[in-house]
Amino acid sequence: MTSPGLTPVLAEPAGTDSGPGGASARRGPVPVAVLRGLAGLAGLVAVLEVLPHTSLVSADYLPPASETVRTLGTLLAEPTFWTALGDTLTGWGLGLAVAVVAGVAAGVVIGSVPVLRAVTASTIEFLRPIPSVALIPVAVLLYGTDLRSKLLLVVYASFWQVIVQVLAGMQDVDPVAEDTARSYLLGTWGRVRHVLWPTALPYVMTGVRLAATVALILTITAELVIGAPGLGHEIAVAQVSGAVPEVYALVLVTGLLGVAVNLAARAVERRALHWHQSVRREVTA
Amino acid sequence: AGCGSSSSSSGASASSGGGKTTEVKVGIIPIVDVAPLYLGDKKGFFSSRGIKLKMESAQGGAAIIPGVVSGQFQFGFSNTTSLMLAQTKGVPVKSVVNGAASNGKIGADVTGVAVKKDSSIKSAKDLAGQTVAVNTLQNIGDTTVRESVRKAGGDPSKVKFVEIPFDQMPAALDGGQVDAAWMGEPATTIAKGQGARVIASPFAETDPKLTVATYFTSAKVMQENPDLVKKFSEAMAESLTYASEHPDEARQILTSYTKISGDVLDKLILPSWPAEVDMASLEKLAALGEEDGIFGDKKPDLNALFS
Amino acid sequence: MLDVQDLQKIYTGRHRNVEALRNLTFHIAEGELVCLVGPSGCGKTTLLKCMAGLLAPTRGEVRLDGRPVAGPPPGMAVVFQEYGRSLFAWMNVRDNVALPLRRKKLGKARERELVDHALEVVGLSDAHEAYPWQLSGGMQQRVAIARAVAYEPKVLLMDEPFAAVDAQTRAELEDLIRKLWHELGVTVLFVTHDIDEAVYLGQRTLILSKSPTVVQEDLTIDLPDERDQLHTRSSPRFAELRAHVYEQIQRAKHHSGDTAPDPVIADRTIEPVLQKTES
Amino acid sequence: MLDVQDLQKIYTGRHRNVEALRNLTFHIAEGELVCLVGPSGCGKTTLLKCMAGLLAPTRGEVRLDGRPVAGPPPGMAVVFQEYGRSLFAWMNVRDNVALPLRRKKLGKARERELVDHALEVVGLSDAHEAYPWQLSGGMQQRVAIARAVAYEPKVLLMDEPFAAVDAQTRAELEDLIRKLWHELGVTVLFVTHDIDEAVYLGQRTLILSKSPTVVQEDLTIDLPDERDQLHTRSSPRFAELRAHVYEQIQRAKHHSGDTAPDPVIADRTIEPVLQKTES
Amino acid sequence: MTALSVLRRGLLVLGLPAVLFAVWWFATAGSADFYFPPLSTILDSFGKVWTGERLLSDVVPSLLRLAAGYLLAVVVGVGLGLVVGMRRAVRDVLEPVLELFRAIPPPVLIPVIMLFAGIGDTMKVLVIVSGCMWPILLNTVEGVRAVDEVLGDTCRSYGITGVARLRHLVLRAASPQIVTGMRQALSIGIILMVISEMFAASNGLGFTIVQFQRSFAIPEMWSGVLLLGILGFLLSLLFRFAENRALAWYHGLRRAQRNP
Ligand SMILES: Nc1ncnc2c1ncn2[C@@H]1O[C@H](COP(=O)(O)OP(=O)(O)OP(=O)(O)O)[C@@H](O)[C@H]1O
Ligand SMILES: Nc1ncnc2c1ncn2[C@@H]1O[C@H](COP(=O)(O)OP(=O)(O)OP(=O)(O)O)[C@@H](O)[C@H]1O
Ligand SMILES: [Mg+2]
Ligand SMILES: [Mg+2]
Repeated sequence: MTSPGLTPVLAEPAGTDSGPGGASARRGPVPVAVLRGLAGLAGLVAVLEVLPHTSLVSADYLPPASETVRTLGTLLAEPTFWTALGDTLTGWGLGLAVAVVAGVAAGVVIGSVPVLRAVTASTIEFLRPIPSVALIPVAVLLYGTDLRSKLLLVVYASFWQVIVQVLAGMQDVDPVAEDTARSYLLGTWGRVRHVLWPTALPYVMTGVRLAATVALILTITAELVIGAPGLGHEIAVAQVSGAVPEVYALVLVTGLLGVAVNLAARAVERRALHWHQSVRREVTA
Repeated sequence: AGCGSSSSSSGASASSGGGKTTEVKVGIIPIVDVAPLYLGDKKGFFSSRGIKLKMESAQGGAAIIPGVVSGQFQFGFSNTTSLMLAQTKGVPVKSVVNGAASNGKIGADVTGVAVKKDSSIKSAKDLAGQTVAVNTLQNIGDTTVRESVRKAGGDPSKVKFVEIPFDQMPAALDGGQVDAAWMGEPATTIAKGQGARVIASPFAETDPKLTVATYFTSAKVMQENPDLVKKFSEAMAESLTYASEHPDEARQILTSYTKISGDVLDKLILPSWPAEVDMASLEKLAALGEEDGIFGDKKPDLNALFS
Repeated sequence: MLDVQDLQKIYTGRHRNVEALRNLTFHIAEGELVCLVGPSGCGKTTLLKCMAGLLAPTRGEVRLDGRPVAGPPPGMAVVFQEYGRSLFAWMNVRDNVALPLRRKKLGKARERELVDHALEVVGLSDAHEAYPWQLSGGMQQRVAIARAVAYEPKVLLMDEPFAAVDAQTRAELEDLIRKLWHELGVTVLFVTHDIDEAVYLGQRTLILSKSPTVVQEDLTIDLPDERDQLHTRSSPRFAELRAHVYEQIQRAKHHSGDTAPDPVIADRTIEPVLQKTES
Repeated sequence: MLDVQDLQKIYTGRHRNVEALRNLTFHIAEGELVCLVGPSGCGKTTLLKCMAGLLAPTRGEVRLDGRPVAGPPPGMAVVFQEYGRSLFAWMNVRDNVALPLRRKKLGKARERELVDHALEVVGLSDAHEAYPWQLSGGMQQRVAIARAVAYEPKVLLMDEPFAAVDAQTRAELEDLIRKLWHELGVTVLFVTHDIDEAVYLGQRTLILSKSPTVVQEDLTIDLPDERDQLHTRSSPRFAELRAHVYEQIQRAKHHSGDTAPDPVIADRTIEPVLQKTES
Repeated sequence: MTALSVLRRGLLVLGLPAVLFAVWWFATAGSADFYFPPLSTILDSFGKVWTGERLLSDVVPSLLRLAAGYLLAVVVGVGLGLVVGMRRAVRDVLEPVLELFRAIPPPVLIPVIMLFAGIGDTMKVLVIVSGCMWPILLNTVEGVRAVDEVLGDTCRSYGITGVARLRHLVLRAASPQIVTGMRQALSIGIILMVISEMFAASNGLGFTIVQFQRSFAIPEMWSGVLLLGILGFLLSLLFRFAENRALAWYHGLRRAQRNP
């Protein structure tokens, strides 16, 4: 049998292969995106700079961006800031890792066994809305201001984000793909690994992005309320001391952490989901 | 990273209470009132008694009291109304040494009810029918503010209280979201810097010697480690005395655990730090709490709690 | 009416660049019915998408009535090869067919009439309440055809529209397309793999080479305009044309823009050719 | 080997109950190659799914080697009509083909060999790194075929597997299936809409009525075992059989389990019939 | 037959919770721990606390705020998500800013919201929006990005653009993922309802729970937590009901070829 037409073209590296309307994104998509992102942030900074000079709000309570940034500069010079950042990142990273692993594992197991899904549905819905703040006394009771009490809150809150997304994603599998897997006897594990999981992956990515920030939020909140060391604790001290620019500088740091998390997630997504509609449309076409 | 040593090891060493240095965790709120603790720590009053302090600063009682009860912290700092409340509910806590008290200066006490510069409210009497911010409802703030209103001849039942954290009060007051705010330091000083007027000093007006907060421990520690409790109380009493005698040092130590600085630091009003609790003032406070019904149908046992 | 000029399309991917179309130039006059055949993977779908304004060519251009096509032009209907994916899973058959009509604002009654008629001619009157995923492959494909028919387009691009239907239905649908073409004067470009169909249906058959693709032959089908499944297909001329196309397709599997830079021929082969089936 | 007994399948939906299969009974012996034709929507896919153990019948049963089929039995490969959706978008062509082989634990080298061979015979050696969505419809379909071929099944169920490929490739693939069938002794059930194919390919052709579906005819194809695109297709017997099937399919569009309760006929029509194309 | 299936469903829904409650009951039966009272005590106080006028004075206002915040979050999340998901350029510009806001914990965000929205219900509703919005937004963006390209092409070639395209294609195609976001947001909404009522509130479920916690009414506090769980469960039932109607096609499609 002769080979049909498939001629790899190597001569033309940068094609102009974009659909009408989706122009020019090809020529170095990363720098363009970064520039646009920076433009967005610059816009925010401008708004925050101007806002305190209007009558809407007093600069005493919402300092202009320049002052926040200046305060951040002095903060960056202090070693305590870096220790606090380290503490926060540790709690956040560990908590997120545990939540994602547990959420994915539980989600995959529950999602691939219909009976389990039916049995656990009500319990999941019952437990999810229990606010982590209500668990603060429990956490303190069990672990004091230890890292573990931070972890308890972080894991509890972000676990649900992951599991709900995983469950929804596993449900999204194309029946024909599922039938294919079944007819070739892929087995439960094979089906999970090669069919259900890739299908769920876009959902999981969203779940991880949600969980990452929820974990960050809970880490900070736990530090804020319980007093475990970290950025949240620094914020609490600054708040109690009425040091408004410090508060905003620290809040800005948490925000920037969120931006960093998202950048990382997008980078992972470009690799892990390169085959998916959402990514391939933007990368290739 | 994280919290360094695990709580279980420190808890164990604390309760074993040997002759060596024991690490003691104290749950505090990082405010002016706990300055003597830090000062005493710096002066070595604790280490000389074999106590190595570790402050755990939380946002409020919600985190401190469970921590003490469960043994995560050995001591905690709390306002006296909260302690009475805890006791009436059967929380096994016991106050061990004085914490902070009103300085008795009406108009320049540690807490005060502030209003906007151009407010029509001139005295506590005018608070009736107005919205007043307190940091915690059903607690020392609203009971003493009501007392001020009562003493000034107003109707305390007409005051509307809302809960706002101290640090948000200057903004809330300025933005007109509340008519008056019962503030602690440094919020009062900051608000005054922005033109607010202090129209009442509920603590001093309730009792010039009002014991506002004390350090407490759990029944368990009390029972199992009386030696530690004794040493802590002694060291704390010494610190309180030292702080009373050296207000400038106390003011200075604030920079080590808060972010208060500059002008505010200099103008800040300090509480008084007597070494002993004032039982009479506590009885008055308890009576006010009962009157406002915050203890339910129970009555705090002040002798069991504070002596 | 439809002018394809020097069209080239290169797909660039992470590890894989494919020159699907090398250099295509042809013209379709208004009201023509042209069939397009070519080896699998030669770029027929790509060409159709470029002509429909759904894909930007790498080089060259498509003109409709003299104006370059930059986006989907109005009055054009496309039946996609991936018929299953081109139906809205959340709409029943009727709504799927009616949706493009909505913006024409024809009025409820006329819309209804068009939809009913279209569903009837493709043989789906019974299934108008069903959802696409409740239909068989061939039925789904017929819904996609009905949608295009109901739309009453001026230009109709069809990508292997009868691939999933049975022989009998296929014959009926072929006649339907010819009828529509006659009655409404639609310009039709019809991609097919069925050689009989390619000969039976149109006025011209474009044969593409394998990829990188050029037009290998532009064949005029000189059968009488009045066609009929039984007689046309049994005419000697039909057999000749059929055999010729078959031969060209076999050639196309080896011929490409690389192998033979021969000029595009617009001839009509006259010599009798070998027949595939003997009677 | 494959026994279909009294098979009935009713799809129940919210507004729509469809009796896709009314009452099917037939038998396929080990190593047979049987073609299945029937009007669009008559239930061929449904039947295949029931036989593959992917769909539970409403009544009746399917037996494989005497054992009732409750789930997908081992050693069976299915090529789905919705070829595009049956490929995994997240795997390249090679992985798609290799995946079912994994659990056979044949060793890396053998697996590689099988995949390479399968891709070569369907003409996709060049595309093994590509992802399914980078391929044309016909190429996708060939990947699905390659997957089944590489799997070396004992039973092969194919649902219109050549619908999207060109005539030349189709002929090659037909010969490929016959070759596999000869060499490996696979039992094949092959759904098609192409009448020539239905006659050319198999030993028997099952013709289904329209829905509610019964077996309308079970036709033995008495062509010599040695077949060849040119000569077989031009033999008079081929033309006769072809004409017969064509006629039956036309009949099937009107005949169903409701209209005619005639017994299943397993005859071989002998009288010559009208030919579709004339030479 | 139907009675049996109802029973089966009931068992599926209530089985595991019943087991968990039984475990809780026996684990805490003789508990003397102040913070972990016996379940019997909690249930006891549940009856006392949440049946009387509190239902009207605390639960209802909370639910109203929750409803307002949630609906607003759906509107904002889906609206913004459509724009951000459909336009690569918009996404590039807005994403960092949105991510920045998303990472700010509500307890520090609330003061800022208070600056602009005061301390009334508006503030609380906005706090709920500020948290609920994100799962909806993110899922909408991803759902919109994942719209099948053949369907997209179909719409374009038939000139289905603008609002019609949004309504008939984008929203519908993305709806399974949007609904997932809304499901996530529901429980987050309840959590934020509690958090928002920790600030400047004088009534509400969250306010009451926090007051119980502060005044060491531990069984009452647990009963409040229990109520939150029950609330979440009931709302999710409501949600499931709505979802089953809105996504009937989707569930039908996904079940299409599964064995009965
Ligand atoms: N999205 C894509 N990305 C990369 N390559 C593509 C893409 N779409 C098509 N191709 C490649 O372009 C070539 C032509 O594909 P096209 O779909 O146009 O072929 P076709 O003529 O329609 O074939 P068939 O008859 O099999 O449908 C093929 O080699 C295919 O691999
Ligand atoms: N999931 C389903 N739900 C409801 N009805 C269905 C479903 N699948 C198929 N049907 C119906 O069953 C009948 C037979 O469908 P089937 O797909 O088996 O036909 P087919 O013979 O394969 O047709 P084609 O040749 O067009 O592929 C059709 O009327 C179809 O509408
Ligand atoms: Mg194609
Ligand atoms: Mg079918």
